[in-house]
Amino acid sequence: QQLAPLNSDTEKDRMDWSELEAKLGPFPKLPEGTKAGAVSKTLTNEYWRSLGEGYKAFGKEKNVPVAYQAAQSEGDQLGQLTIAEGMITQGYNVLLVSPQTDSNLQPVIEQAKAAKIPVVDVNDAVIPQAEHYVGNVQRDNGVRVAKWFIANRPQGGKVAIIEGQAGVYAAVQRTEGFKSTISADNKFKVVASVPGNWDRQTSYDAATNILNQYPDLIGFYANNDGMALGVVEAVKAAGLAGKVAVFGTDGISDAYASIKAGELTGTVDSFPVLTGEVAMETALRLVAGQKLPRVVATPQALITADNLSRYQGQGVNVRTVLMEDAKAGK
Amino acid sequence: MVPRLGFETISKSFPGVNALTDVSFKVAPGEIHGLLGENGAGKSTLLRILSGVFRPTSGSVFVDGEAVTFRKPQDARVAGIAMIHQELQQVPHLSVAQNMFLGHAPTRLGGLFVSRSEQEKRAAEALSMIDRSIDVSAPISSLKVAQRQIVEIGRALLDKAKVIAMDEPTSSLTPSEFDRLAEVIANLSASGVSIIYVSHKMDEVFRICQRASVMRDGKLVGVVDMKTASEKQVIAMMVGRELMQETHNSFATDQIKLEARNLSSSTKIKNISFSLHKGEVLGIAGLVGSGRTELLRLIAGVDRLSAGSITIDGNVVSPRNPRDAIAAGIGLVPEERKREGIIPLRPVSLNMALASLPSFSAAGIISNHRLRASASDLLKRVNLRPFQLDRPIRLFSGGNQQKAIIARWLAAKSQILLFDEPTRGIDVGAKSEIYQLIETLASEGCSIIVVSSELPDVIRLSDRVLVMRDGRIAAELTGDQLTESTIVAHAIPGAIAGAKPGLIANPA
Amino acid sequence: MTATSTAGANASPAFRRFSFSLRDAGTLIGLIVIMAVFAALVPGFLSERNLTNILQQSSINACLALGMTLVIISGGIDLSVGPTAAIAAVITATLMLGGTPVPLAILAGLGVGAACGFINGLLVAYVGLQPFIVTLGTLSTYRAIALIFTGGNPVLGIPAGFRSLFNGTLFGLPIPVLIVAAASVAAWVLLKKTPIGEYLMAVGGNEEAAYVAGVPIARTKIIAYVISGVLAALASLILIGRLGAAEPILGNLWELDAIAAAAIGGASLMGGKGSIVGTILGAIILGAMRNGLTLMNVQAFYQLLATGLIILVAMMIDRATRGRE
Amino acid sequence: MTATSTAGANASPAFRRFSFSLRDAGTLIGLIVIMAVFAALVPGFLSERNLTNILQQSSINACLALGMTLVIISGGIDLSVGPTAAIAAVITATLMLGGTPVPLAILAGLGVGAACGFINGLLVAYVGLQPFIVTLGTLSTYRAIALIFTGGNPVLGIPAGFRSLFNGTLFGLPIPVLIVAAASVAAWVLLKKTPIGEYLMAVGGNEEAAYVAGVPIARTKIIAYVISGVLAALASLILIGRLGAAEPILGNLWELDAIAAAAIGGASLMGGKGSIVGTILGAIILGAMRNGLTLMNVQAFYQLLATGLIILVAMMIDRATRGRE
Ligand SMILES: Nc1ncnc2c1ncn2[C@@H]1O[C@H](COP(=O)(O)OP(=O)(O)OP(=O)(O)O)[C@@H](O)[C@H]1O
Ligand SMILES: Nc1ncnc2c1ncn2[C@@H]1O[C@H](COP(=O)(O)OP(=O)(O)OP(=O)(O)O)[C@@H](O)[C@H]1O
Ligand SMILES: [Mg+2]
Ligand SMILES: [Mg+2]
Repeated sequence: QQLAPLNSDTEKDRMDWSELEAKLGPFPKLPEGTKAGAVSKTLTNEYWRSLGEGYKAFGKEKNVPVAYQAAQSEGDQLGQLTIAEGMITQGYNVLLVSPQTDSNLQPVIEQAKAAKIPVVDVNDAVIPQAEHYVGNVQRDNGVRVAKWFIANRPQGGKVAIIEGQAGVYAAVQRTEGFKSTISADNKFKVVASVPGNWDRQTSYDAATNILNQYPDLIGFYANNDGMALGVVEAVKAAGLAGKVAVFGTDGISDAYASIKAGELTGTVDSFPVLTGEVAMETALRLVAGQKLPRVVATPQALITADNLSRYQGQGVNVRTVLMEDAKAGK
Repeated sequence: MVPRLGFETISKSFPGVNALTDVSFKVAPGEIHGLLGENGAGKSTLLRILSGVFRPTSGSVFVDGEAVTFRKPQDARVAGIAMIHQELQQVPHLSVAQNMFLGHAPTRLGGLFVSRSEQEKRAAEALSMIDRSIDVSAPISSLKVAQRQIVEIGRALLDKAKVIAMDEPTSSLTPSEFDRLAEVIANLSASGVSIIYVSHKMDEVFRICQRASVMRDGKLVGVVDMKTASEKQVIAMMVGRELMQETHNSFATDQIKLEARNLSSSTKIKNISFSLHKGEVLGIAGLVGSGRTELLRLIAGVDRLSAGSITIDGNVVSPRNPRDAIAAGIGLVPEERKREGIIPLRPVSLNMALASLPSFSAAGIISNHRLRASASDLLKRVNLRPFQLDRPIRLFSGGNQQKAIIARWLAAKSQILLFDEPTRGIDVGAKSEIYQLIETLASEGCSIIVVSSELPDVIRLSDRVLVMRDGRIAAELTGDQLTESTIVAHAIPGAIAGAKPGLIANPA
Repeated sequence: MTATSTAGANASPAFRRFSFSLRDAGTLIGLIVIMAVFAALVPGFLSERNLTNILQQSSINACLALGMTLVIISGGIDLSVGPTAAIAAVITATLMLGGTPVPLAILAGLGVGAACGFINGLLVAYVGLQPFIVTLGTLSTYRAIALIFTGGNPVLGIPAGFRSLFNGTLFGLPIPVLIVAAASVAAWVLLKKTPIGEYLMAVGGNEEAAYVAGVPIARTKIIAYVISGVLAALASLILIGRLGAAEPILGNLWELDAIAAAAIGGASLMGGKGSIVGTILGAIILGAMRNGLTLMNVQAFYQLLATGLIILVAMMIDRATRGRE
Repeated sequence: MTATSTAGANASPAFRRFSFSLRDAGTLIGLIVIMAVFAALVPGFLSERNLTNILQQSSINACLALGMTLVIISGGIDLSVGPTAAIAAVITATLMLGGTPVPLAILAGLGVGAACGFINGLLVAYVGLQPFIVTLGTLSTYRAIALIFTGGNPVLGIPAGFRSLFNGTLFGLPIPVLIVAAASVAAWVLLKKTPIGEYLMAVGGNEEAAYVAGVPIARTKIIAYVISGVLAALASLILIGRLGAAEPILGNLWELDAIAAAAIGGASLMGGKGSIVGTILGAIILGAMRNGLTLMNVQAFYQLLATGLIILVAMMIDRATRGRE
């Protein structure tokens, strides 16, 4: 019987990561010889490597070997499908997949179902037929940045968006979240929303052009950190450093470094390592036979110079901090 | 009688050139009509208009009294006009039969599939009139130039055309092959097919044509009756002046310039030794396929020697590539101009300078001044026409392209010049110019090897002739021995000494 | 003519007609070497299931590469296959969701592919632009059209009837494999047995000669691009049958794999030369390699390295087996 | 000699020397048309600041396209410019972080670009593989090397000394623009005034004839690829100077833009033909278009559409201005 197409941002059957233990009890015992396979988009982006670290870390803790593979490049849809199909053939007990697009791994869902292997869709692209999804709410990402502007720039002004690759779910949702939230406040005006194609150079050029046209711009929102860092350089080159706020997404280490250096204003960190751990926990609980809601939501937080030390640095345990955040309902 | 074919005030201009101006003449049914003129006179252009490749700028073509307009080659074919193009028009990876039927292959099942068997049968039939040995299912690229030219002729015979235009069909053929063609043409003519025959070989034209139109600089100079006209007269019309009757002058010295010892290649050449003196003109004769081209290519470093050595002025050079050979003073004027000679898009001046660019350069920069001075000088010396140094070489007629290639070696100051069929497709005027040039070069101390299938020319030009057979030197002839009959006797295995070339049956 | 050459002439047609071309044999050797290496390294690589898998995974690239081969033979190149596939996919899917009967929708999809190819062909043949640039331009244009048409969203809910058409097996082989096999046979017949095949070789091999021989140059080129478009559309139908959704960003980078398959199979980008058998083998080489590397759990960066090196090595083996031309 | 042809001979060199080639004039018209359209639609498009901006943004593509033009003229193509740039960038950046003096690190980066080009050249010239396939193979291989070298991470913290070298302005123009202008002049001189330039034309125009005429074929081809590699490295240095970080994924799809610029500028992918002036104009056309579309805030899908259409239209204008050849 067909599942209703998943919308990870709005699905009702959901649970926050912080409730896993509370609702499902301590981590169960796994069948002997359990091994997990994971396929991600690409390893050329730190986000996906960190996610893999999370998988592996949790796997190690529970003594589960984890094979982590990725397509050769972002956008390589069939290559990723080949990899995922190979993993089914090789008899992994559970699969964690981060698809290139919403549908390119659909056959894997079907084949895995036939082979009785649970599949967890982890973040970003959303397979409509996925039975399990772990990830953050993409739309919320843009919303958080918009709220920062509304709170911190009460006088309003012109803002611009640098979008990811045209047509990609995460890019569309993030952009939409930002745009609709900030437009609700009519002191703000989105004067430009142009493609940066996940590319630093393209974003740099686009930002330069926008700044040229709107020297009074107050801020940029970029769909990922790489693009945001390109925008930061453009802002500096235009001599507007400090005057124009720049936000990214993902929370890669370079973004943290840039925030510390006072260049990037902020990033919406979605904590890929923790996400990986949560996803692996979810996957392994499924292997152990537990029943879980369809969506397990992972945390995210807007990181700025003000709160950075809370999330990163000597002796900070992100898991604990985020757990506190979750309790506080942030 | 209504003429089969009529040209009415045909003009054709290309950017910068008037290739044809007001050309008008008629051809009767069954007539074999020669078309004569120097290189660049416009013969090919006229035939290309007839076959629908070009459209005339003005004027009309009449077939059987009716004006026709050919928009594309297909139209001309439908109207019963077949053409043998001057340049081989073939597709390398298709078979002989596929090439011959290109564009109108016999089909079965309602035109859906090519009927390979019929295609090959009919192709073989057409070719058998001239040469039975060609395998019609072999890829065309495996054939030698001469065979490929026969394939082109065979293609024109397939169509049962009313008019066959032949643009230098025999440029790569031997006299015996021409004999076959002459027979075929006579039969066609008898059955009412009109032939337009372009050739620079006067004897051919006189032998087969009834009348001929003579062109010069894109204009028709006159139409002559071959029965009454003399060769000298026709040549005078073509060239606009009388050619001197040349006699052989020898400038050979005792000094040995080049010494070849036991040259062998992995394919054809076996153990060839000879020497070439300073100022000598050494002819090489032989049948097509006897290895003449390959020998020149070995000396010029284009192909690799598998054994043997080449010595120049007492130093062993044995070139491994053309650059070695050029550095040693050797220059090759290749057989297939279009493929091995010219850089089509580049100006004629730079084509000329290609082998000697560093000598026009100072500190790595080409001196435009020096280059132009030299180009102007050398290209004038070879009498390039039109004399436009910046015109891409592909826009020149074949003969003028050849002149530019010869000028290339003059520019490179080559001391040893190798000519492979230097006058193929070249008009009598230019031919005598080139021969004159060869003599002058010899008199200046150059050593020259000439490979040519035109025996009278080889004989007149050479101090000494080597006859090749099957990759070996069959004879070395000098002085009184230098006659067509002795050359042929040595070139053909088992031929009767003293026979005339035209009478020797094709050995195959 | 000497006796030797006559003997050679007699020997050759028989040899040529009943044997595999030498060049294809070279490609086959390449495939065998790769299979042998993986068989030695990966247990189960040669299992029937995995071999079927390789065929299945190669089928989409093979389908595109067939059309690419014809275009390349005609002296062109088609960089726009991916976006062409995307347009065909989203339109077919949208039609089916709108209630169009499956066969009609399929026809429409293939028609869209043909139309995209036709535009490429027109620009190349009649406007006289360079094929690389034309299809570079339509690469962006067609992609944009697919995105605009769908608003960037995937079209979900492909009917089960359609999906089963492309998802089942027949005689123990996945249907896509059979479809592509059928397309290969058709392409082979077209190239080897029909006038159009000769025209394609002629136009790519020597356009001037083809023109003076009366070959319809423009029509021939257009046919090549149209076939390429239709096969791209067919590949997209196979894919959306498997995926159950049609995305406007489908087909990203497909052109490179298809060109690689054709080149490994012996097509010359100078035109006039190429082999259907070789192309299919080339596609399987690429498929087998990806499959093998995945089974060996090779990390993405090293897979990329292997992909690059295998293309180079395949071309070198090829070069060595046929010698300099 | 007739009077007419002599007159022609005298007239033409002067014509050639002091005038712009007809083909380049066509490209210039294309550029002017695009500028005029945007000037009408976008206020401030023609401001000095924005024009400088366009030049600056075109500079990287122009730099690559210069090398691409030389390679294309030699009858080849270089798809590997992006990954070559990436390797050069990450190595230069790593060296600088490791304390290597800036000039040495720059030299090393350019050397790496040269080495990448040299490998391409060797495979094309000596092994005799098709350029498209060689550089398709090295496209993956070099990218993989850049990724493996850095583990996929960007190299951050490019020293300010280096950055200011590429980031400043001189005579009111951004330094990258001046660097690329200098490179263009050098490429123009190379192509028009040196034996190597003529060899490039000859090798691309008719390789066999060039060989017989003693042109060093292999060396000429290798030089083209080496120059392309060095210019790709130079482009990457400009970029990392601007962005302050060297990413292993830098240069994705650069090859397509560079080829588009060269083609718009009149280079023929069949070889033997191309123009440095045209290529630079082509790069500026593409840059002006991106700039204008961004300023007009055109939505992503429509930008893609415009990119595709502009390439097609530019090629058609070009075709119309020079007529069929
Ligand atoms: N496509 C073309 N474009 C420009 N000029 C051309 C073209 N074809 C021929 N010409 C010019 O037209 C003139 C006539 O050339 P054509 O080839 O008809 O001479 P031809 O009499 O056949 O000479 P040949 O004996 O060398 O074959 C020459 O000046 C040639 O350069
Ligand atoms: N590169 C090559 N590889 C293999 N065989 C060759 C090669 N070049 C020539 N041959 C063969 O060597 C033989 C001699 O050919 P060559 O062209 O040297 O003869 P030729 O006497 O110059 O005849 P022609 O008058 O046609 O030029 C022919 O059988 C030809 O097929
Ligand atoms: Mg002619
Ligand atoms: Mg010869």
